[in-house]
Amino acid sequence: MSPLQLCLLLSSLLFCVGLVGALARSNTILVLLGVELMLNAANINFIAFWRYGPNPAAGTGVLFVLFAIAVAAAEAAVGLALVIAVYRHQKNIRLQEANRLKG
Amino acid sequence: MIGTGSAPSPFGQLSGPTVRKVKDPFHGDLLEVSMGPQHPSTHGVFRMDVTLDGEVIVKLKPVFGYLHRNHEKIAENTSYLGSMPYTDRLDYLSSMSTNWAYALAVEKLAGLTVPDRAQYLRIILAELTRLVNHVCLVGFLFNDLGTSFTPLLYAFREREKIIDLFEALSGSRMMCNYQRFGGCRVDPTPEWLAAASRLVDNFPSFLDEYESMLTGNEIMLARTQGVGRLDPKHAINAGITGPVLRASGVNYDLRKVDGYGFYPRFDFRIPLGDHGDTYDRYMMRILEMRESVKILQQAFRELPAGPIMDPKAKLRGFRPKPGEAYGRLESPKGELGFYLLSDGSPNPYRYRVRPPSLINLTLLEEMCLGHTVADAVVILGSIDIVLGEVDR
Amino acid sequence: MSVTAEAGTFLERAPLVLRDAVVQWFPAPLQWLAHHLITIVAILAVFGVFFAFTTVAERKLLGRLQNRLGPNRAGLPWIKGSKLFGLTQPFADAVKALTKEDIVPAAADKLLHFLAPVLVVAFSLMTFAVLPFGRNLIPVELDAALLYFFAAGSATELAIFMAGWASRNKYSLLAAMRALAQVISYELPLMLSVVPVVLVVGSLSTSEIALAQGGWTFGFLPHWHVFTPWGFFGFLLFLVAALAESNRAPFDLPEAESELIAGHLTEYSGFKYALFFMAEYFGLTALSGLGVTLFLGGWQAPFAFLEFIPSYAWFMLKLIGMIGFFIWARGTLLRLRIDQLTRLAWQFMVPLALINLGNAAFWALTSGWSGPLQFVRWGVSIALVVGPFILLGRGLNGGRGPRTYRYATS
Amino acid sequence: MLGSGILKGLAVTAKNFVGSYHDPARMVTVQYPEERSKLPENYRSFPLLVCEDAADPMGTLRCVACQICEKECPPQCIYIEKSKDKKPDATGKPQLYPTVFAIDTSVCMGCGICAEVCPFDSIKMDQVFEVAATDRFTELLLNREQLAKPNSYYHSIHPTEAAEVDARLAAARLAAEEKAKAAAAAAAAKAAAAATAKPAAPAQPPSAPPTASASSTAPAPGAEAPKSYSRVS
Amino acid sequence: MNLALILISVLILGSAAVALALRNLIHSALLFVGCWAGIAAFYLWAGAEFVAFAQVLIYVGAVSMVVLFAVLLTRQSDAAEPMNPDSFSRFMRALVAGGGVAGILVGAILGTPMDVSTAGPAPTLTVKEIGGQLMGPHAAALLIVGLLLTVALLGAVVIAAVDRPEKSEDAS
Repeated sequence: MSPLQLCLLLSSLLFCVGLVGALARSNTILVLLGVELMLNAANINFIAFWRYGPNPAAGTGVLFVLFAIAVAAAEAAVGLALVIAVYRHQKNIRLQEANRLKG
Repeated sequence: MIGTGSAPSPFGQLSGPTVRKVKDPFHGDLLEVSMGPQHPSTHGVFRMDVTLDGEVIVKLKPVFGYLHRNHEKIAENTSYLGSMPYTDRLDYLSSMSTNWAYALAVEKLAGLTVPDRAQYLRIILAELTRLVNHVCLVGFLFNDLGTSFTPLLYAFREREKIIDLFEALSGSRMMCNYQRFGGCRVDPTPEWLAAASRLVDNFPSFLDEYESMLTGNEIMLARTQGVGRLDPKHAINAGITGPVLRASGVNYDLRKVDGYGFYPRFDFRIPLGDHGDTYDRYMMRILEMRESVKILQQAFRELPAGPIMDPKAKLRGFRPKPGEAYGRLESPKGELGFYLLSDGSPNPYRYRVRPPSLINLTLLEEMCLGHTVADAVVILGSIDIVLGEVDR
Repeated sequence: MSVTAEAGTFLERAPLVLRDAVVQWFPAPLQWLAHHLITIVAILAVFGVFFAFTTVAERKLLGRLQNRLGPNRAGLPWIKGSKLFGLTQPFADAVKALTKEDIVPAAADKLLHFLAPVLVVAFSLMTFAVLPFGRNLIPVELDAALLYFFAAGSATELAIFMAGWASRNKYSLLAAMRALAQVISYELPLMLSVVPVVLVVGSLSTSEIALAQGGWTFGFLPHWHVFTPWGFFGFLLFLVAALAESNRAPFDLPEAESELIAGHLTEYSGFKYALFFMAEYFGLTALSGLGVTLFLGGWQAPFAFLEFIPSYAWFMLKLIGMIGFFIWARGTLLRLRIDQLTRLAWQFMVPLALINLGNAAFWALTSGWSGPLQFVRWGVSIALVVGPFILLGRGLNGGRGPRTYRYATS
Repeated sequence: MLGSGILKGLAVTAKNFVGSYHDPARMVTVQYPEERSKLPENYRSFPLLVCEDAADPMGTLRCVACQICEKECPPQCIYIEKSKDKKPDATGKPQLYPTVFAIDTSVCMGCGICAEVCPFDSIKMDQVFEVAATDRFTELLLNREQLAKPNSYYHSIHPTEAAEVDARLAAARLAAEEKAKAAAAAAAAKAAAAATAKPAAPAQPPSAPPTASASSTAPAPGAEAPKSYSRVS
Repeated sequence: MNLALILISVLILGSAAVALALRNLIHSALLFVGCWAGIAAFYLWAGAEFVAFAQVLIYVGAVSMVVLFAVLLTRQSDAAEPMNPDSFSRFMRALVAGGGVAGILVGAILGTPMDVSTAGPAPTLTVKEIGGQLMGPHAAALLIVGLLLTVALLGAVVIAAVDRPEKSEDAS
């Protein structure tokens, strides 16, 4: 098995772990972290293809990962702010109960 | 420690065996913290039961009594003279003043007069005590504010010099046991007076240095200005006295109001604050120290010669006539009063202390609400309590 | 980094020569490993001893600031009456820490409680890897060294959080929250205060930044960044942020003694406590080293005629100076409150750091100006520093200041 | 400007740092076991019992077991048992003496009231402050043998006060002697008047105290008169 | 070479799986930190130094702090979530969905022939080159990301801010 395939396997398994977490848990923070994991899995793919791709000198994969990390950080900040806001409203952060658009 | 977030049951108190549900104290919006009695900045064995929302105090319950020594009951079973050394242990930072307050009450009870020289000596020692007390308080306050002991050690350096004078005069650094009914115990030597006068003359330069280090410090200003406000109405209602009251702008100083001792002969002013916050309480102490220096300088100038004891005073077999007396003075912490009821026996029938620190402590919660833990510590420090006096 | 210094005096080259000599003893396939191991051992030895003497120096210096003597008793145990100015105090302390009972609270999260001190030391040691201790004397030559430094440094706060949370003590928990708030607030100003240097030098590599500050005007005015308006101001911002980042007074909120007893260290004793203590000083040393590298010319000598003194000696001297300043500040200043701490970061330091970044850009753009234009350049740059500082400082002060008091005479 | 207060503070600590090396008013530390600051004369720690003769401390205690100190002691840490018999003290006058005189120094608070109220100048305050002990029940409970210190020791710790006490005792003794002399003279005159009829042997002069020096003189009976209140006025 | 990768993969996947299964939120947050550190190690292994440090700085240094902060601020929450039948069935469904996706992806990866040179040395990309790329061809993206971050920061502050009446005498 080539290293690229290993990388891709890692990435897809990580994606699925994140997916299961995001679907199975009802705690909003954990769901957010599951989504973060899925983003990270995508980043692994970018790096793997940059590393074993035809044109590593261009560095597009690296740049894309950098942008993705920035966006993920923004997502985490906003997401956790939302979690705190939800908590203020309903005194817990169970996703199933956050079903009203009005407080 | 348990169950802060729980609302009272709508069904009221249920009968039958109650199962006490122990909730994890780490869960819930509010955090209950028991600060003390073993805590670095509760000034002894004082405890604050604090309920925190984040770091903000929503409830504060002062708990004291850990140092209760039965002072008043012991005094009722001891001769009048025998209580004198116990009064040292009330406010152990300013024993000379406490001694004087007790002597004042007994002198009223027994109708003793105090010779002029002793009156001056008492004022000298009381004002030196004020310096000791305030300089300690300011040092501890800065420790509560988070300095690494530097201002405290500077303060203690100066305190040590005054305390050495007390030791040379009375034989003990803190437990002076110096005042007697109708005068003082030991007459200071001229060398002692010269040394004390020198120290007092040098004191303002220490205060200047101290103030230039800390009073204008931006962090100090940010930490103390606007923190722990006490408005004058509240303060008067609660019976707050001393610098804490004057920081709120109320002009009440027993040295002027009662004019006990020879204070009316002295020329000094009473500093008053306008904000009643921690900074004002700090500045009251600094300004009072400057005024005390003035009083001391005048006292050293005018100290008369003569006896230091009322010849009528008896050491052994002291039995005042039946009657009652309340003697009070402006101790460094506020109005310190002794109430005595005599039935003609060698022991007082009733003996009661009005401790200023205890009464000043009653408004701690009002001052702390809405501030953070860090502020509560500072506010407590600015009230100036001594647990020996609070718990008695 | 196998380049041996070809230039310089023997003393200058001595460490590298020594290392290469030792590496020769190893079989060829293991030489790379030996190379790194020797570097690690050297750093551990040098900075371990440095840490030991920093503690005693801090105690003695604080003592003198407070008109005390400081520790002056511990001598050599086998020589009766020897005192050695108390210099062996840290070793006595180490023995004490090692032999003390290690108490773990019953309710504590045992694993995290154990992991926290280990991680905090590991992370704080990792930052040493990219500091240029001398000419060609850098453990790992990294292209993105500064990024590495901050990445490793930011993880220590995580360990502090672990310590505070795992203790299951309310004071520790409050300390953990404070540590988090503090690191979130001060990571940004710290990095923003460093960015101007990166902008002017054009590299993230610490060795290149140190190299770029070489040279003198007229042989005695060194080209250190601290001697430019933006550099001086950036250095001040860096100092404040570094104090906050390394949890030193006046920013020692997580272990605020008068409020939280010992904060996250409340439930630690014995060697674990010593590890935290060690990590604090390692972190302080590393940040001081970074400050020296970025603003104080790194290992460069201050005057041309002093160049014969080896570069690593200069680095160490500057490091000691910075640490001395930190101790001095600790002996003087009061602690901020947590909301004031975060407000200082967001309302004062971040905007100033951003303005300073613009200032550095202006400096870099006008590097070609000469003659009278040079004065314009300095003037504009200083104005860009002082103006915002005064304006924002006034806002931060919020009208607070010394007050005047009235007196009653009756 | 923001920061000026902080800079001022730094300047003050720097000044103190420098001052700690040359200014004795700033560096006040005394390195205790090696260096000791001089104790002031008035310093007091725990009580001691003055005796006249170091060679025979129990025989020459000034204490006459009047138990005033026991009564006045605020924490009641003194315990005295009177003797059944009377023993001649140094002057030869028969006096009671304490068979047990114990002070529990773990209770004693060193207030000095016992020394103040003692009419015989017998109990005085010591200046020993290194009183650490390993057993609080036996080593801190001092009996009369441990409490007894010779007058010369009292002179060494409180010279002014001891000189005054000795002067007072000497004066009292002198007064007593004169009184005795006067009594003797009166007796002699009476005897002479009575003996005009039968001239007899001349009146005997009153016997002088065995030791002449004031410092080792036991209190004459007249010294029992209440002491004036202020000791050092 | 592959051994290191496998070790890193085990670290990443293991910590991620355990983190999502744990009930103690602090533990799972700390395990996530381990997972992110593992991903940074993967980037280092792949030769993307800059990305690795950025990953550590942003995830280990910043995101983890925010997560921990959120966990602590919502402290009451982690006692919740009992293992009831409802959550169990949700878990099973999630597992099926995840397993299905994993199966498809793994099958696709293993079934695709990939003829890339595995022996080639890791490509090096200096910071300067990355900077050049960012300011050159990707300048627009950089600007947009900057804008996005600013907006996100402001938005987060606005969302999480408490609508408490401003206290005028509060020391500010």
